[in-house]
Amino acid sequence: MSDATEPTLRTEEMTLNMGPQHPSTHGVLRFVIRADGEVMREAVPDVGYLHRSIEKIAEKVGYHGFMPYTDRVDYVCAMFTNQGWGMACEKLAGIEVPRRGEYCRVISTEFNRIASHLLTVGLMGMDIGAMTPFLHALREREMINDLIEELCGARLTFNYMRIGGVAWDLPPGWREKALAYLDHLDPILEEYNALFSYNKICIQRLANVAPISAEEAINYNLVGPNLRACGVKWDVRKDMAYSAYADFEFDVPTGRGQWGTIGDSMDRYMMRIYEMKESAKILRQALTRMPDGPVLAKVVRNFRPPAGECQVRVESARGDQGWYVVSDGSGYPWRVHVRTGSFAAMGIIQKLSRGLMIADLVVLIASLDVIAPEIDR
Amino acid sequence: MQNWINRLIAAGEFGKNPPRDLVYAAVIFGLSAVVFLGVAFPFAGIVSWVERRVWARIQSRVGPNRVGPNGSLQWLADGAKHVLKEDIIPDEADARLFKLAPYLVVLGFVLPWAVMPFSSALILADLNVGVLYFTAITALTVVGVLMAGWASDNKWSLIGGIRSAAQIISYEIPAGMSIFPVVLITGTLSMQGIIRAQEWEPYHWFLFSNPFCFVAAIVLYISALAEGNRTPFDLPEAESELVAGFATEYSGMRYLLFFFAEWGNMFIAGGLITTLYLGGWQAPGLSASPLVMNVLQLLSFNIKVLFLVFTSMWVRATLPRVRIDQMMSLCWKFFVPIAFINMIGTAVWVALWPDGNPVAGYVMFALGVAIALLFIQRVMYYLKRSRMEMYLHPTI
Amino acid sequence: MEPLRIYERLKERFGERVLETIEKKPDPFVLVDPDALIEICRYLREDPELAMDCLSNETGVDYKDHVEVVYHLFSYGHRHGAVLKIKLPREEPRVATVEGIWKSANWMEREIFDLVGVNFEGHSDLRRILMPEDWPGHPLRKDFVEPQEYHGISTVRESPIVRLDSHKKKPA
Amino acid sequence: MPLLNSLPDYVLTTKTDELINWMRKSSIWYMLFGLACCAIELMHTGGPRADIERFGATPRASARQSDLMIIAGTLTLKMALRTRLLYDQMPDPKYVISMGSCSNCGGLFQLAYSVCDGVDKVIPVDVYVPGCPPRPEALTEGLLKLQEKIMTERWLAKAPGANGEAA
Repeated sequence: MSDATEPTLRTEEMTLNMGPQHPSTHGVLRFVIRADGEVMREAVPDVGYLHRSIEKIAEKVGYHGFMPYTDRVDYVCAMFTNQGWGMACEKLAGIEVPRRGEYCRVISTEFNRIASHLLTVGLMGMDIGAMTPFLHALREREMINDLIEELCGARLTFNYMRIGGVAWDLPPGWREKALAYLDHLDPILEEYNALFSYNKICIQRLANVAPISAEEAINYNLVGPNLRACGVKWDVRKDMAYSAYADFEFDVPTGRGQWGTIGDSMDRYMMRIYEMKESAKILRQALTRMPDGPVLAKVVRNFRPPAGECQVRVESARGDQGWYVVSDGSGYPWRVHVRTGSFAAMGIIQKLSRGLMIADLVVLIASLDVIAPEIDR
Repeated sequence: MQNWINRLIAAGEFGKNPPRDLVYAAVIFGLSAVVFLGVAFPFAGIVSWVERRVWARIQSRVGPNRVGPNGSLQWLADGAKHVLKEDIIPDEADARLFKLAPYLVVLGFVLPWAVMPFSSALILADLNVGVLYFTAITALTVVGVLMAGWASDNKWSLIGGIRSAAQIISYEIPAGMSIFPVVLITGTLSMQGIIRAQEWEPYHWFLFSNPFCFVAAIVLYISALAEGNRTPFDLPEAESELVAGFATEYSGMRYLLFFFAEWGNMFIAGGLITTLYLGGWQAPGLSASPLVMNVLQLLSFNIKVLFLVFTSMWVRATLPRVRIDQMMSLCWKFFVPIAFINMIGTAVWVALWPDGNPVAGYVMFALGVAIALLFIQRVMYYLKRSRMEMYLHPTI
Repeated sequence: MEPLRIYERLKERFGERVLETIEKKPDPFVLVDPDALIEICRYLREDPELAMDCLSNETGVDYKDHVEVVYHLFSYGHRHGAVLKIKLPREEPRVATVEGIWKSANWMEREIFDLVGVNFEGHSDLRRILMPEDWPGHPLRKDFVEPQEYHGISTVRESPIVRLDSHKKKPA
Repeated sequence: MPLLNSLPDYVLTTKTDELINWMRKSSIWYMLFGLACCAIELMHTGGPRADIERFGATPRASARQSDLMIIAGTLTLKMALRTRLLYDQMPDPKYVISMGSCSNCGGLFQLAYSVCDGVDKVIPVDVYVPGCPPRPEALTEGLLKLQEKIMTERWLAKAPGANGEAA
């Protein structure tokens, strides 16, 4: 059955299964890849391997009891999910958080943002074959973990915030340690750049891989660093200033495409490095301008917000996190939904993967910074 | 050893009495096996331990340090564990090829030891086509790797195998071309002959004999990294992309063979470069006793080789991995033309100065030292700064 | 533009098909006719003064007598947002997909289909997303009962205290 | 599993066992199998401060080459079937450490509809490490406990209680 139009050398498509256990899928994701040799036709994501029904549990455990579960929505930066849940409940019940409480929130979340971004850039290193940047990032993370552990007693799942503020004030001497760490961070980031970010091979691997245009990013609802890398100057902290962010001066870095096109993987990667620097800036201001006062507003133990619904948006390390809470006036929320950055980012992978190489898919996943629990919840 | 066998043959012992000759042959084979197992595998194992320790140090960790003094017997535990582990042959695999593949890889790793010139006397067989034999035998690895990738019936393995084949065959060309300058200068293919044409002083090494050789040595080193599947060219076993590449389905003893071949190949590639460009076993003539001289030569050779091995570990711990198309374009667009230019340039050089240009050696050596010093200065800068920061930090 | 102002505009434009505006604090929302959803969404996106270019959230809520689908829209150009809601019957809820207007709806609608059980007509790839393909029911429905067993794995775990007690009782 | 239960114990067999066990415990290669929150602590355990490679434990990406499976995190029902498959792919002798409350018993997520309450419903577990998530030090302790357990195994010598009349 030879057709004149048919090419003489026919290649067969190969279907590859990547995951759920695969070193570079950052948790348990699965991709079904249709590939022609090294070039992919399409990578279809299959998620849900870490669906822990957190939204359903919220309906069973009540408002205060749900706080530890929010840690598990995004374990790499659990402070933000804590804060999102706290803010949603406060908005429903109209609770005002004390000024010092807001500052504590800002400080803890910004430290957590640095820790999260360190892991992201480190994992990017690991995914393209450089183990050393990853382990150096872990080394820096350990120090932040120490600081946060001193603050709230946990290294990873903090449960630090409460509805109406935070659980504990800063311990004595913590401020100085935190400031000393920030002095340590800046040269380390420079060293990190010299080791990895500005490495020629790294730039070659990342630049021009899977660029996203600004319209496409908005259409697919990309958020946070991924959106900013496409050149959209939008940061919830700046544009819809919540908590105490209106008090601080910081820049919103956007992708400029100095290594390739705007919105490519290199831009998305560098966005994390820039944001760490901005976070350090915010932290310095917050730590020096800390007001006095209580950290926790008076909230009844039997918390029953009036019936109603609200959505709050928090700028987490993985971008704008939307907490949608419906209350029916009882002690248990009627419905909780959290819209996360990774979920949206996963949706775009299928489209971006067309025509990429298998090695680029790994870069794409790492640069979008997807985390399995945030997708599946 | 070669001399000993030659003597046996010359004495007319062979061929007289077939049954006894078989015994002799068996003894010789047995001895070679002992030599290979006793030299090649421990070398590979120790290199693997050194690699893990060096790597850990660069990553500010400790590395294996519980088994034996400083963990130096780690490779023995790893090896013995793998021997005793279950050996799985997947149902869908092509069992015969699956079993054969590791042996081919090991063959490609063990046979080059026959022409490895450890000192003026310590060489199993000083073939007059030593270099040719070397390049031919090491290419056996690619057959094994491709076979492993195909027979595993796992698509990740297949991609790994194909990548490896493409990579090794491509980089054979610049590697082979980079051997030619030395052959042109010396006019011999024997390993010992090439070493004897150099002297122990660095400026008499072929590395510095002319600018083309200098570039050729670097091309050869990078090609050797690529042929040994080392970072930044470790695409065939790219952990984050292909799980474990061609070795994904291998377990137990068979995986161990791949594992040791990988580290052994580093030593072998180092040995080739040392022989060709770094003066081989040449050592300063401190003593007239041949025994002492041989020990010195052994030290000299091993230090040079281990330095190259250490450099490749360093590179591995620092650099990310390139993509397959970038790797190919690096080979075909840059290395192959450069290697050809080196070859032609050296030919012209040899035509101009048949006995070598003495001034060039000193000038190139000075240049090399300058480059090394610049590099060390840069390393020291970062080393000092990061040390200082770590020390000042309150929470560590 | 304030959300309430947007809802007024919608009411002016679509009249009857915008059912009611609920000005409850903290987030007011507008209830629209499911049949007119696509038209309203297209208007919201394409009107230059509204330009809701981002569907920031879409989720389903089960209220024992009906199911609601909530659309949180946002405009990056004008920095304003709106909340749209549709009411659907609890048995076999169906609504047209907004995937053609906002691409991000693709995965969110798959999630709603999976967890709440709303069918989106015209969706390009309506499969279960989080739960396994062979999972019974829609977990975020209020009347969902957890199955006792999945592929031979029991989903109940007896309390270790019960086991300890039974051990104590045995000799007696 | 005792191989030669019919023979009496000799010094040779027990010493060989010790040697085998010592080699096995000194080179436990674990599979990179991060499921949830504990995966981050698992990374930290391999990281600079709690460097688990000191004990000869290195991460491997392929199940075929690993001796130890660290179940780090919540095991959902969808993943449970895969975990079983991966466990079957590992060559003997293989060990499992259940890391964290979720994989020990379901932990916080016992309330959930989609979570397998405890990994021991799917595969046998050697060491349970409590915590949510356990600190890297706790996981290191778990590894040391596993090493102790490996040292008590009998391969050639009689297993205790495996004499002829024991039944």
